[in-house]
Amino acid sequence: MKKCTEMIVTSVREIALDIFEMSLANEYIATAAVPGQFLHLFVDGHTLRRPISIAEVARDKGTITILFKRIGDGTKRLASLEAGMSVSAIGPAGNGFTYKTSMSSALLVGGGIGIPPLYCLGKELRHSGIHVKAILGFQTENQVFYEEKFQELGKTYIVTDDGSYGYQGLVTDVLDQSGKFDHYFSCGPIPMLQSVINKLGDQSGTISLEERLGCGIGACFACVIPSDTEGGYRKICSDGPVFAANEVVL
Amino acid sequence: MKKCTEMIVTSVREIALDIFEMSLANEYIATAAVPGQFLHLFVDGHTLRRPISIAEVARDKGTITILFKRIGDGTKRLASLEAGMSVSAIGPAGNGFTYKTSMSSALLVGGGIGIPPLYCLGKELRHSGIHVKAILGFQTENQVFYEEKFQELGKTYIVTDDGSYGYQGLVTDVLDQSGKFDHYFSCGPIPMLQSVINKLGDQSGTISLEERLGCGIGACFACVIPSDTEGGYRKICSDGPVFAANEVVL
Amino acid sequence: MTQLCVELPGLNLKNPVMPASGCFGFGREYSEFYDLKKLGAVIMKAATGDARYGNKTPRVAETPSGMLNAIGLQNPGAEKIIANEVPFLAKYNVPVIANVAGSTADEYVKVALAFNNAEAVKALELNISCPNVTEGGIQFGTDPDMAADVTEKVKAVSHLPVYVKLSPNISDIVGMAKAVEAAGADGLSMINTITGMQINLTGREPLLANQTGGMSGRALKPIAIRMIYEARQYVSIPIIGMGGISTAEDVLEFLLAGANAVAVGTANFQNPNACPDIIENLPYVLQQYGFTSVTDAVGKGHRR
Amino acid sequence: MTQLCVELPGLNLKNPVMPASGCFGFGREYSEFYDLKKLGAVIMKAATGDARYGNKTPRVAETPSGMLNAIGLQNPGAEKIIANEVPFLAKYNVPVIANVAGSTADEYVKVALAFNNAEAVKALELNISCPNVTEGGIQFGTDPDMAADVTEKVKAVSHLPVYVKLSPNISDIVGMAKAVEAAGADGLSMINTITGMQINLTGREPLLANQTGGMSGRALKPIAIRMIYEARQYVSIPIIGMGGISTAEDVLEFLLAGANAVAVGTANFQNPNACPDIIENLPYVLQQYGFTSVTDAVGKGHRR
Ligand SMILES: Cc1cc2nc3c(=O)[nH]c(=O)nc-3n(C[C@H](O)[C@H](O)[C@H](O)COP(=O)(O)OP(=O)(O)OC[C@H]3O[C@@H](n4cnc5c(N)ncnc54)[C@H](O)[C@@H]3O)c2cc1C
Ligand SMILES: Cc1cc2nc3c(=O)[nH]c(=O)nc-3n(C[C@H](O)[C@H](O)[C@H](O)COP(=O)(O)OP(=O)(O)OC[C@H]3O[C@@H](n4cnc5c(N)ncnc54)[C@H](O)[C@@H]3O)c2cc1C
Ligand SMILES: Cc1cc2nc3c(=O)[nH]c(=O)nc-3n(C[C@H](O)[C@H](O)[C@H](O)COP(=O)(O)O)c2cc1C
Ligand SMILES: Cc1cc2nc3c(=O)[nH]c(=O)nc-3n(C[C@H](O)[C@H](O)[C@H](O)COP(=O)(O)O)c2cc1C
Ligand code: FES
Ligand code: FES
Repeated sequence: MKKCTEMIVTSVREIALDIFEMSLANEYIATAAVPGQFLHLFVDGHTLRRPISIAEVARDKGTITILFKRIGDGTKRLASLEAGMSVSAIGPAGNGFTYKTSMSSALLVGGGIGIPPLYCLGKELRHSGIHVKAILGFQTENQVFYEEKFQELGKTYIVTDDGSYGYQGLVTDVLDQSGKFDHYFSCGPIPMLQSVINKLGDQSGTISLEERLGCGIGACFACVIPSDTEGGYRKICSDGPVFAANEVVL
Repeated sequence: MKKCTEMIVTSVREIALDIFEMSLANEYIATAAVPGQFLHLFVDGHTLRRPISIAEVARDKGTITILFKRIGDGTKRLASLEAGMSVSAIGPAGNGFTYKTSMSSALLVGGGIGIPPLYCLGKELRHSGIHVKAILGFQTENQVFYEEKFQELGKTYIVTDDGSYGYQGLVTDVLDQSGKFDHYFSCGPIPMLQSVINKLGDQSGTISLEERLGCGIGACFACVIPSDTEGGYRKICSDGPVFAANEVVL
Repeated sequence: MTQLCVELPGLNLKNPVMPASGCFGFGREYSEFYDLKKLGAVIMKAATGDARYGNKTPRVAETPSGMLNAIGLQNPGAEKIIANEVPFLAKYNVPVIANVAGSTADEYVKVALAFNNAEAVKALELNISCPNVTEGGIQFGTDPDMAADVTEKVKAVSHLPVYVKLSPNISDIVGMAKAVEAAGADGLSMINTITGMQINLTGREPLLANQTGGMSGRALKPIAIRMIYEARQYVSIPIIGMGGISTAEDVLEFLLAGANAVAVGTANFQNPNACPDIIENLPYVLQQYGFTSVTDAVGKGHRR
Repeated sequence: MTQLCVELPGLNLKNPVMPASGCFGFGREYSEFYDLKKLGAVIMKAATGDARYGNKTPRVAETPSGMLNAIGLQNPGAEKIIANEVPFLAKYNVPVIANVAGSTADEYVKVALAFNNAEAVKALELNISCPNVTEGGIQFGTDPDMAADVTEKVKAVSHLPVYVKLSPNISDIVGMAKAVEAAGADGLSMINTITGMQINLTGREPLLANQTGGMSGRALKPIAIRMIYEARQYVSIPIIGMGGISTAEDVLEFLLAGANAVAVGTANFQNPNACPDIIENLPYVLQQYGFTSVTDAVGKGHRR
């Protein structure tokens, strides 16, 4: 049985401009969650739930961490929750990242709020003894988050659109510097994913996608993306959000 | 200028089943309010404001007290507010009770949530040296509130529909026992007001009415009641809620 | 400097925001909250030929993100409005729009004629869309021929520009918009309320004495935006947009959909300062989304 | 004991609550949350003659107390639904209703014919009200003659009871209800979504790729209640009511308005257990308001 369950907020803080880090306690979700999956969170006063990726899992503590950007009413309300309050979550939803444990090095390429699931993944990869490098893109300096955390996992390149911090430009501009790797994982806005895929050509890679969701569990067909597979489409919420780079048509 | 202003909740407690007493701080409203007026309160998530009578005024402390019954979503939300929170109020709204200070005794007849404005009034009458008697009707024992507070003002008869407390029956059933008075003031459900008016015949009296409000300030014509006055109607929110017993057609 | 002013037939607006008919009475009550001269214009409560008492109470109910009303066009009649209410509004030096209602085409004509003599009244809003009266109103609003007919008749007698107020209770809003444009309307007012009902579970009957009522408020906005967007593609007369506006962002959404100015109704009940608050925020919101004037934004939400 | 069961043409319902078409896929996903045999019935996602991919994304947007969708009838086609989906639902021993859509009357007939061979399917819901496709759907739903015609044609070929699903995008819901009743409909399904739009202020274009979408959710409820209440006075066939139901109290309101059973759509997205939660509460709510059975409450909100 899938679960729609209550999670208790254990902490929430703003870690960069409009970027919030929130920890949520729930034994079941902390046990079941894998990197790449998301929570479909109910926000009071809103018809639709809000999908937010799992950014870290602390099985021992029975908590998970999410990172989200306050962009509209839903995330604003979410950010206003305080420790001790509860929030309803469907999850862990979607399929997480899969990879060959035999690989020796991986490149993580994330943009903005696409970065959180990559942190969760990076930690797991390191844990499995896989080398990790990361390229993280942000709009501007005061939105940069988790730089040190990624540095702990491996060499990390920070890129900002306006050059106010790290390299100036797009994540693809530093792809050349990042050296060799066996497989890449990327998450961020569609245009970013498109150029990453183009640039990396036939390197094997995995991407994670975003779309406006309805049900979040595969029932409403709100979130489809064209694909060459049987049926001609895939559902981001239930077949994804993680796909092989060549599986869907962006 | 009329005011739409923020009030700070200073206390809230359940004083009888589903009956809440809430104190709200606002210098301006505490100074301006007179018995019979109401606050038109904004409740988060609701299109229309909720009208609640002023039950007590503490000018010195800059607070007023309201008493309300939790009957639907709006009053439920209101009851969930905690000390320190703020609530937007239009007020003091409507016209309060007027009376001849020359009178020597008054009868207050209240039913359920029609009782709160009468308490406010009763205190003021006592203050002006007018004798006060009260007949208060409730559905059942566990909904009885403010009995002692009214006893402090004068002889008070409690009536319950089911006889679980005080007299059994309707407020009109004890009208005979209550003796003589110069003027009566009544507030409660329309059927109660009708029988009070019928029973007391041509005794001079004042009533306070309830109706579903829109604007609460006289602009939308939601709350009219037929009357023999010019125009053929009166607005409860702005011409009332207090009317002479013979001024409107119930 | 962000330009808020808008020029419409008969209306020289310093900003595009006006209170919607029926949600503002004749301005007296809100004038106790702020100076009415801040408003772009004022649309008065509906006027009929003679005084009307309206429907029985309850007349309003709350719905999710909206409300129902069935006031039933209560008003003192056109003559009294002109004698007692227009002079009050005239003091504020703000264009006044008279909302004209009736049960028959003749009554619309009679009311329109009356307003020829009210100097402060700069335009008529032809209310062919009131769902809360048994005769007239909505019938005119759902039949394009009747709507065109009453528009023509009013145009023939009035020297004022006529904005026809359309009903959303209709399948083909474009057909209606075209019909009244062809009949000579100077502008459109979109939209009136959509008919709804709420049933009182305890009383086992409709909550409103009139049974049905007009739904207004935020819940209505997507319907209003859609209808204005559709009409904008087929008519060239200006549109005063309304339906669930409560913020300056909402105003911009209406402008992008194709409205030239907007009216604010239900939001006044929630926040008596809704109109001045929106007017104050509008320049910042326009700027934030890259516009230097109100007119600049009109219709810019249409896909190129 | 409060009786929840309801007998409708072709449908022997243990309770009056079923998921609404398009909001429940073919049941697989929700079967991971609860046992589908708790449901009164299941209405499947629309079926067309051939597979359809539907509209571009974004396909959904949130609105005040509601949402817009423009899925565009994506489905694998009637044959595949019968082969792959109906057998799954059949396992739960719950009546299945097939939602039939098409661009032409012929396509409706083709789909209806296909379902003659699906044993677990106990009734058809004729979707003449989908606002999100360029052809068919809504056209049938706003023209009573076309609606009657397609109803007759489907009735002629199907051995299943036919519930015609009406659109709220219409002035005269009663005329439409009478037209399809006269054409032989066994029941009505009321209401589908009302067409709306949201404009993305940053992108300066409609948020949905399809521009317009159907508005559903709590905001729709007053419109649904009104239309069912009106139709109930003029037709005698049963009505499956829907539009914004999220609680057992909402169900009772629909029953009082005249619905014989109900469907729950958007609420499933907010709470995947919405249907079983409502079913569990319904007996208490009926009792609280003085009813001993579901059928007892039907139409009791009409003024005597
Ligand atoms: C699988 C998945 C994982 C995600 N993980 C994260 C994350 O870890 N951190 C984070 O900050 N954001 C994440 N997002 C994006 C996040 O869901 C949106 O930013 C959020 O829903 C916006 O809600 P809002 O009410 O603040 O904005 P509004 O714009 O007011 O929301 C309106 C509607 O649009 C939807 N919406 C708006 N933007 C997006 C978007 N980018 N993607 C999907 N739906 C959107 C909302 O869910 C809502 O239904 C993820 C999205 C998906 C699909
Ligand atoms: C002038 C005036 C003074 C009042 N004073 C008090 C008071 O001191 N204490 C108290 O408990 N109640 C008082 N009431 C009644 C109180 O306003 C309603 O009980 C309250 O609005 C119910 O809100 P709800 O959301 O809980 O109920 P719901 O039924 O969910 O409300 C739905 C809508 O109906 C309106 N409504 C419902 N019942 C009433 C009613 N009886 N009168 C007016 N509107 C109603 C609500 O305002 C709202 O718009 C007063 C009403 C008026 C008009
Ligand atoms: C209480 C009330 C009374 C109304 N009276 C009128 C009226 O007299 N004439 C009219 O044309 N529209 C009337 N309307 C409709 C509004 O002018 C407006 O078109 C509608 O409410 C949608 O806007 P809103 O959502 O901002 O309220 C009334 C609306 C409400 C809520
Ligand atoms: C995402 C979505 C998809 C829908 N798809 C269909 C459909 O395929 N066929 C149909 O008849 N109605 C469809 N509907 C309409 C619903 O069945 C229902 O009539 C409407 O949403 C109102 O109910 P609600 O407010 O409970 O959602 C869909 C609604 C939504 C929200
Ligand atoms: S959001 Fe419903 S299928 Fe993906
Ligand atoms: S509530 Fe608007 S006039 Fe009284």
